[in-house]
Amino acid sequence: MQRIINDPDKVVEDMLEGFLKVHKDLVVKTDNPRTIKYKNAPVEGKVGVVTGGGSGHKPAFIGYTGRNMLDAVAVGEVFSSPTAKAFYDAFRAADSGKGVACLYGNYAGDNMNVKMAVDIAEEDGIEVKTVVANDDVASAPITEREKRRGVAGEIFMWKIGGAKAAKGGSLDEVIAAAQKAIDNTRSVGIGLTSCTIPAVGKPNFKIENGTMEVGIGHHGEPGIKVTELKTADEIAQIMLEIILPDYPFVAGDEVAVLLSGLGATPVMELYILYSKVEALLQERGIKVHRSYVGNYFTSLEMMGATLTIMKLDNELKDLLDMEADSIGLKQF
Amino acid sequence: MQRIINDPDKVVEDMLEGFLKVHKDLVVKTDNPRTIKYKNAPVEGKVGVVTGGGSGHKPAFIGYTGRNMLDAVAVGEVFSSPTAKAFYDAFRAADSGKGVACLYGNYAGDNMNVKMAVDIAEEDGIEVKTVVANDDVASAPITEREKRRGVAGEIFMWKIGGAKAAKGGSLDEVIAAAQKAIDNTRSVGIGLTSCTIPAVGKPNFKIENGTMEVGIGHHGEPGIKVTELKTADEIAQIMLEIILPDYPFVAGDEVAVLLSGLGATPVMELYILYSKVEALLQERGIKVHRSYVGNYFTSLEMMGATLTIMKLDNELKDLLDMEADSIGLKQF
Amino acid sequence: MDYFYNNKGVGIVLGLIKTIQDNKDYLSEIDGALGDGDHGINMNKGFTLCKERLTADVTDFSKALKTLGRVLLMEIGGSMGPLYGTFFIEMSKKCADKETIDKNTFKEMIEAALNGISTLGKAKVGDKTLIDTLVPAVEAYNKALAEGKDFSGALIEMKAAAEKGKDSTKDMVAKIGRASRLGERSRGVLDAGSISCYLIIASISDSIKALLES
Amino acid sequence: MDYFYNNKGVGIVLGLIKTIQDNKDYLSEIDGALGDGDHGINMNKGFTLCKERLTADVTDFSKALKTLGRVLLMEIGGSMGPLYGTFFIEMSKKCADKETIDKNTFKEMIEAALNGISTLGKAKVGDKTLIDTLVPAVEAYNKALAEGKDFSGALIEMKAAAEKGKDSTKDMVAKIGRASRLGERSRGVLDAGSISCYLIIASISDSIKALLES
Ligand SMILES: Nc1ncnc2c1ncn2[C@@H]1O[C@H](COP(=O)(O)OP(=O)(O)O)[C@@H](O)[C@H]1O
Ligand SMILES: Nc1ncnc2c1ncn2[C@@H]1O[C@H](COP(=O)(O)OP(=O)(O)O)[C@@H](O)[C@H]1O
Ligand SMILES: [Mg+2]
Ligand SMILES: [Mg+2]
Ligand SMILES: [Mg+2]
Ligand SMILES: [Mg+2]
Repeated sequence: MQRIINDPDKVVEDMLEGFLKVHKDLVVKTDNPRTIKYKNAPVEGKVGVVTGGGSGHKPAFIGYTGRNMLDAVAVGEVFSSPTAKAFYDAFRAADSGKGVACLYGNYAGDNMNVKMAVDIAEEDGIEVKTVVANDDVASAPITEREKRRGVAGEIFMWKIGGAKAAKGGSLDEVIAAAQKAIDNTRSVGIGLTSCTIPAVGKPNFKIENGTMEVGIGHHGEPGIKVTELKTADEIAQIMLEIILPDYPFVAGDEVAVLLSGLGATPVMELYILYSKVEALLQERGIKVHRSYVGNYFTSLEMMGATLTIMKLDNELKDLLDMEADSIGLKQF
Repeated sequence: MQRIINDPDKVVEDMLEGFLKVHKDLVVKTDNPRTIKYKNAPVEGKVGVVTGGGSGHKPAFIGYTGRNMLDAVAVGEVFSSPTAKAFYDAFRAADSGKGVACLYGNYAGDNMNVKMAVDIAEEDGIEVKTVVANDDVASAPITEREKRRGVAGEIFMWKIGGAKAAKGGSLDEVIAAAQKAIDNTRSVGIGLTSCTIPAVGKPNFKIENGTMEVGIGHHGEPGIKVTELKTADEIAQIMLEIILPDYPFVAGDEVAVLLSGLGATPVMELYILYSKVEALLQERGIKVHRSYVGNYFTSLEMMGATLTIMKLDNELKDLLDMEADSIGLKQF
Repeated sequence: MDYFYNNKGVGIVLGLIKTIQDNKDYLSEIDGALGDGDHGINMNKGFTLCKERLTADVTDFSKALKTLGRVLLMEIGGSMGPLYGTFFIEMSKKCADKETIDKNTFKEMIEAALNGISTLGKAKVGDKTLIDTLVPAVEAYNKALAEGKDFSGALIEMKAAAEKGKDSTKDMVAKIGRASRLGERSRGVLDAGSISCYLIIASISDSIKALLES
Repeated sequence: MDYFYNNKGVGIVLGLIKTIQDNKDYLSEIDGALGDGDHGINMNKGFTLCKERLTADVTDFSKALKTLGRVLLMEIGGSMGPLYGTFFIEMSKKCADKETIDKNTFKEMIEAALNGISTLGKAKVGDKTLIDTLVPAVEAYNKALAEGKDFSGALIEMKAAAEKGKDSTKDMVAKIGRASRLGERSRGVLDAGSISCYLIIASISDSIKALLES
């Protein structure tokens, strides 16, 4: 394990210390060491927007804290849900009295911890509503959509929810916009190598050289199938064949595309892959309104990529195009 | 080799295609497929700022094209200098009649290709002056500074030169500012794993598990020594012991710090490392004015990091703080 | 005796903690086959932290259970935090006001624990989770009581059923959690959570039996 | 004959190209020991591209050299582009206006080539670069001419000296380029550029000799 760390059991604490030093102009700590917030949160008169998740996905989750984005984030161990307390403290940090939208991903741990946090918040008079991202097409068939995980599509959900809140939307409006964003979004991942959780010390799954895992999850969860490693053009094709029919996306649609590396894949390759993705979309008459290519939602040092497509309508376009200032997403 | 590519000999072409699609609001192509430019270049009345270098360092080099940053960039093969023609075409693309500052790194190939390009440009009446970055302390002793390579310190050189040009500086003033920036800058890298050039197909050097290469170059050039893999805190100490005495940086100094991952090291670890770097600087009475932590100058999928420190004076502070809009560096 | 004193039961929780600490690597290894290989780490972190919090003023079994549950719930996160956190908090609630704990109190405790964990996690028998250990364990305990067995006897039945339940996960296909993505590939290996649950039940059972016999 | 016709010499360049293509992997492998393992790739790319550019209207040796030099200089980049680009362009300049090329013209050609490459790259003998092949090769050729040897005889001397020069890099410590960082660690392996330079000299020498004898 080639890692630049101190104590493998303390990577999250140590990371947060550095993170808060570097980004003090944008993000500050709260009284809970596992909850951070936008320096101006709670923003007067604005619905609070909150998420939380396991660590190891930089810039997600904490890197999306900022102006017109997330107000507070609960921080978990590597690949492990934050505590109920961290979520609860994020609600407190984000609430200006207008209520809190908790926009998180569909993982068992997150579901349970959010649920308990919402219960406590309710007792305290903080109104919290939730949207659960389930954009990962490969994680369950469409007939069991409630089982699907949230992956990089969460970024679109945060962007839309954050923008709606910034525009003065009520809690219900923010929830509706974020829900629409994720309902309109589909993702699929492909994995080329595994990764090592520092505290575990060895890779917890294996992808043979020369093969790839189609539909891999953000923690290395097995995908739909293992195939030989294809070319970038073929991979683009495979990913779109999984995503496009699932919504479905059709000719005339305008979409936003996010192609995120999983960590160790050189960004050069993401551009190569993107080029074909856009070409194939164009062939089908689907127009790319905005694209994001880079390391937006990683899985430690996995090689591979997640492709995320969100169908846009006028409201979503408007919200997506809005300025945003966060570490992971800056738009002016 | 777990790569998302098509033809390994065409990765740069394929990458550029995707890059230009994604960033069309900022970067456009020129008539030379290996030269790209800021969409508003040449900027009327402004000195042109240009660089060029091998590919595989995303977001460097092309990712620093943009407003108040680079006007045009020559693109080489992976880890290999661009052609003289690409540099020449970058000069043409950037020149508004005020001359061009070519700010590049000290590599044999780049030196030769820039020299030839400058010669041709001169014949055509384009005035070009150069600054050669040599911030990599480990690449030669201080007594042979002319042999030292340029590494991530180039980003500071571009930022400062780009800002000076944007403020209306003359060619000589831009050159002087960029030269001061790099003269005030020192870097050192540590490598934890090697990387594979797509066209070569296998790693061209090896770092044993459990060891690290102190002073590694941006293409895996051997460093000062190979030691056992240390903790993040120890690595911070080692890096600073190489950098600080070389300039030297002393109590009372204000500095900018850039800590870049080499590609595959999870960003989490960079924050862990940064935290100790800042603490050690503070101990010595050195104040961090601005810090940049992330994948700013990578080497394909190498694990490791480069630490870069620039000593600031009022002019440099002013220029560093100026707004900038590029893919790799956005500051508002 | 067919009961034990609440204020003599802190050792039961200490035993639990030691059991988890001793099995840290084993649990992670098992989790590595179907999950992400961190079950031992997650469990160890929570139970070890609890040990630090078990200060001198925690003198009752019920309080020790509450401390453990609270630490898991509040400070551990993941799935195990809320699931086992709820488990121990529910147990503690049912004996908080008792001076002594007999077999009927213990029945209420484990039923509440099972109920809490099921409501929260929504897993069912056959899903290949810790529920496959817990449900048969509680059923066996209740059955033993119905048959007139004493506290110790019922604990023996409970432990044996937990072990069988744990072993039953081997042939199951995971239907919940990350392993469910594996489908048929998840068959043939034990579920990590069903093992930690067995270890917990076995440890509690052994500790109480020792108390009853002392 | 002790000269050959410029318009019969395109094959010399084709032979060069084939030599580099045939040795692509070998050159990269050698470069991998001290450099970044791409020397064969860089060379092969440039020389192969040149082959595509050698259209029907390129009928002279001097024009073929110019095409090769131009392609390397303009389209290859790295160090090899400018260095070998200059090398071939300088060679071509010295025979551009000649109908025939004799041993004295060839002397001017290789001297100009050496001069161009030295001025640009600033490497010296002993730095462990292609200069360690080129300098002795040119010296040996000139010496042979001074001793009154004929064209073929001088070419033989040139090739032999180039080979010795190449072999001499084995015991050197690199002083220039990326390998210089290795210091003492660079001793004991041949320099990749010195090999490609030897292959080029050997190929030219053999091709011209064949022309002279035909
Ligand atoms: N909804 C659930 N109900 C009950 N047990 C569950 C549930 N989800 C997961 N588990 C148990 O959790 C175990 C995994 O725990 P652990 O590895 O610590 O967490 P994670 O899966 O978040 O890495 C599984 O082996 C399974 O027994
Ligand atoms: N300044 C120089 N002068 C002459 N030859 C050089 C010089 N620098 C490097 N070389 C030669 O270049 C060779 C390496 O070429 P290549 O691998 O293609 O380029 P790069 O080093 O950019 O990867 C070395 O083996 C050496 O012989
Ligand atoms: Mg986990
Ligand atoms: Mg090279
Ligand atoms: Mg697990
Ligand atoms: Mg090389």
